[in-house]
Amino acid sequence: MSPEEIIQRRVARELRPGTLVNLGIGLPTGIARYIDPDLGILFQSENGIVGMGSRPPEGMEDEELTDAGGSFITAVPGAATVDSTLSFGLIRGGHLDVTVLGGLEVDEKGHLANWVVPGKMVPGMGGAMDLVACARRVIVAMQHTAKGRPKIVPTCTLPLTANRRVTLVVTDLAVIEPTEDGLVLRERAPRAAVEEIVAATSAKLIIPDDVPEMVFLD
Amino acid sequence: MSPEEIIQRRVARELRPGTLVNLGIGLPTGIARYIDPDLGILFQSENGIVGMGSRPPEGMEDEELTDAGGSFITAVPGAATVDSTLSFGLIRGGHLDVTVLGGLEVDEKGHLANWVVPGKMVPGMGGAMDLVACARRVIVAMQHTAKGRPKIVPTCTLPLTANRRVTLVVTDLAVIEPTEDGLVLRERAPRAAVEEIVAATSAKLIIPDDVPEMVFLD
Amino acid sequence: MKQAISPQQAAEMVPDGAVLMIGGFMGVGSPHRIIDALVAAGRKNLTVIANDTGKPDFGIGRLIRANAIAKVVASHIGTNPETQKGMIEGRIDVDLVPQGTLAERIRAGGYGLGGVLTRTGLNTIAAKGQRVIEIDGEDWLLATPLKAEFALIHCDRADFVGNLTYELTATNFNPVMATAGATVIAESREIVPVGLISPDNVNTPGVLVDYLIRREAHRVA
Amino acid sequence: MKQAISPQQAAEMVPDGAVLMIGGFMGVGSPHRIIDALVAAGRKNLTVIANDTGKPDFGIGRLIRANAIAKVVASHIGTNPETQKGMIEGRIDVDLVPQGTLAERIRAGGYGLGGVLTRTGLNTIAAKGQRVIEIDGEDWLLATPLKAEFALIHCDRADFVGNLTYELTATNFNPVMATAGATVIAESREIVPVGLISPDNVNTPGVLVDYLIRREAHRVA
Repeated sequence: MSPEEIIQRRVARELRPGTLVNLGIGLPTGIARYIDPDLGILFQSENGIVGMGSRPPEGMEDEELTDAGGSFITAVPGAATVDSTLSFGLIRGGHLDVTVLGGLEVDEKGHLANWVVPGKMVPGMGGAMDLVACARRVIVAMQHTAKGRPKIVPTCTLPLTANRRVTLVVTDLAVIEPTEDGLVLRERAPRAAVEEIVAATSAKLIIPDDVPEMVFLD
Repeated sequence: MSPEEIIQRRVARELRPGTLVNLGIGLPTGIARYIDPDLGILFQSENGIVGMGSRPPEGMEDEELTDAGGSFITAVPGAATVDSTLSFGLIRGGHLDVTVLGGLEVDEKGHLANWVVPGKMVPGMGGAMDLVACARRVIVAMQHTAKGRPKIVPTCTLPLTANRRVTLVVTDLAVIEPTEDGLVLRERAPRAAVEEIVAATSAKLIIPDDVPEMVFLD
Repeated sequence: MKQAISPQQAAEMVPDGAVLMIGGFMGVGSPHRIIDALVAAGRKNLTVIANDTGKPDFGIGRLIRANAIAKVVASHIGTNPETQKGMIEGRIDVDLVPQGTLAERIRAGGYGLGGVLTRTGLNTIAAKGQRVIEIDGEDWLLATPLKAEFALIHCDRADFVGNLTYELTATNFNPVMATAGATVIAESREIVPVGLISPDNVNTPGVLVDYLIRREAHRVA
Repeated sequence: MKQAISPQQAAEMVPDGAVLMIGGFMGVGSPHRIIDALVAAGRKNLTVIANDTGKPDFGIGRLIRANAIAKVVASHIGTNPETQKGMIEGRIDVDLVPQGTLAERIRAGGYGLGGVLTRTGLNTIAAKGQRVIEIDGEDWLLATPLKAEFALIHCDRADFVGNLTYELTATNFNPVMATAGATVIAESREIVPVGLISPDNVNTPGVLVDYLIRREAHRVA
């Protein structure tokens, strides 16, 4: 499994039947392919659809049916399209069960920074601040390190996306749960040793006696 | 002409082509019958319709098409139905040109009281507070006196509907315009003398040299 | 796929003392079958957030007559003298809210807002106890969110996954209440298979809806 | 009955330096013909309130490339490096607003609210300069209303009196912007006679719309 696939398949296990889920652009988008369609999980895209489907067949794209990245999508049976106010009403009103987003940094308080690198990358927060501040569960799906540098750090050096503790961090090395006491190492990726994870993490990790290996859906 | 007809026909003259108008339940509702349908005036009812029409034919009433008083209505061609949030968005966002409401009292500041008589009649304000606070123009359509007692008073004794100066007061005796300087007597009803109007008004009236008689549409 | 429950099952979910939002405007667009079931179940001490209390023994007026309601948050009770009587006799606590403010407060509850600023009611007795926020020299009233344990709504069409559409002036408070109830139960004039309501025509996405009320007995099967 | 004007006439109404809202999400659901006409008319110093600035030379990106925009209020400019370049070079003033907050601020402008309270952005740099309101020990950010001189929107269908419907994800910010522009100009995929859009299917009542953009040349007459 590639690092991306480890992350995507592990996050897929977190998504429960019948829930409403928002997958961020990029790595999180790929999670959808590991979801059993029979689970009745609905994907929301904040540009205004509940019940986003996969890519349309070549030649059948509709220029008025796209995801938040501007890519062509389809609508599943039972989908609903909504305007931006209701779309964010769903997000902000606690109707969105899970948002899965990429991360630049997560710190010991469970704070996430993922929208700006001052002086370098200023794309804007888009819907990320709403999603992180308001979704019921926030799952960060990211590589454990960037160019060898830990992304799980004592305190975020980049501007925060929200002052809220995220629910779970899933990387290619580990599953980490931010708690009131700090970051708890919950699972190891296949073939990742606890020592390796600790070495790749600059934040303090709380390490339970038992850190099982990740389990994936078939 | 009956007192009601004087009021209704005079208010009808205030409604301009192509505008959006909300007529309160009761006397104001009857104004619609004096409006030329070719003027393109749209009537809104705050329960959720823009483009309210007259009563439906007997036997063709729709229980899901009513006005704010719960009476059966029709929809004119080009009508739109809206939910309560957008209905009041139209009212509160300044999209409603005119509201015409009944009144219990109007005072020298142009303040209107029309929703409650403490201890006696506590129906609730319904949409009246929104309409009076937010419509671009507020026209009060009411009898000049109630059981011989003036309704245009120095200071409202009843609780106000809004702390906003209404645009115009049309009664069976007079047209009165609240201004920064006070209440200006603009017009007399047919056969009403200025002295008679002054006698029926406990508020101070500013009386211009010329107080013409009301003119009505044919 | 949502579950289609009977009005009786819906009423059984609602405990005495529950906080309910009930859609409708003078009974137009109210969930009449659920209301009847609540009356039949003998519910007591309900708090009802609604535009009005219907008419005597009609719409929410059925619950008023049955003495099921201890508190009302509404914009208008003038069409139901029984509510006024209950208020005067101290049996029913009535909190009157301007209609537009009521709609925004429910929306704030459903949309996760901490409140909205409105000029409606400013410097009137309806502003009593409410906070005034000054912005650039202008005063605004702070209208706070309303939520409910149950939103009981009426709609025109529902599909099997709970997408809803509304009709004409029966729309009123129903869509906004569907966002603000912890449990949302929708009584629909008809229930249709998935796909019969186009995504563009959905007013309330099914994710907001928990239960549909099952159809009444049909003449054909 | 609304007037159907050409994109050129629409562009002529908009003066240099005007404050515009422009619908669309990365160009999807943007009024492309009006945008092209603004570019052709050589407009300058515009302030544009929109979700994003499209892509290079696409959607609002056309106005960016034409140097027509001096200020942007948006949630995202990441898909248009030319906007980022203009910001870094000091040619374009960019005010970044979380997407949900942007939608609510526009709605507040259109619905006559003094603002809404949100938790999005609280204690982040996006909250800089904004007022924090405490309610029952909880902090909220005050999001203030946005209005525009012109709202330039896209829709799917318009009827002769300006009632509008939207399609799929081309809906996005268009309906809410239609409430918040002093002058609202709608570019519709088709314009149909009154009566072809049922009152229930109208998303934006015609009273909010000032002008329609006339149809493109037809192949039949």
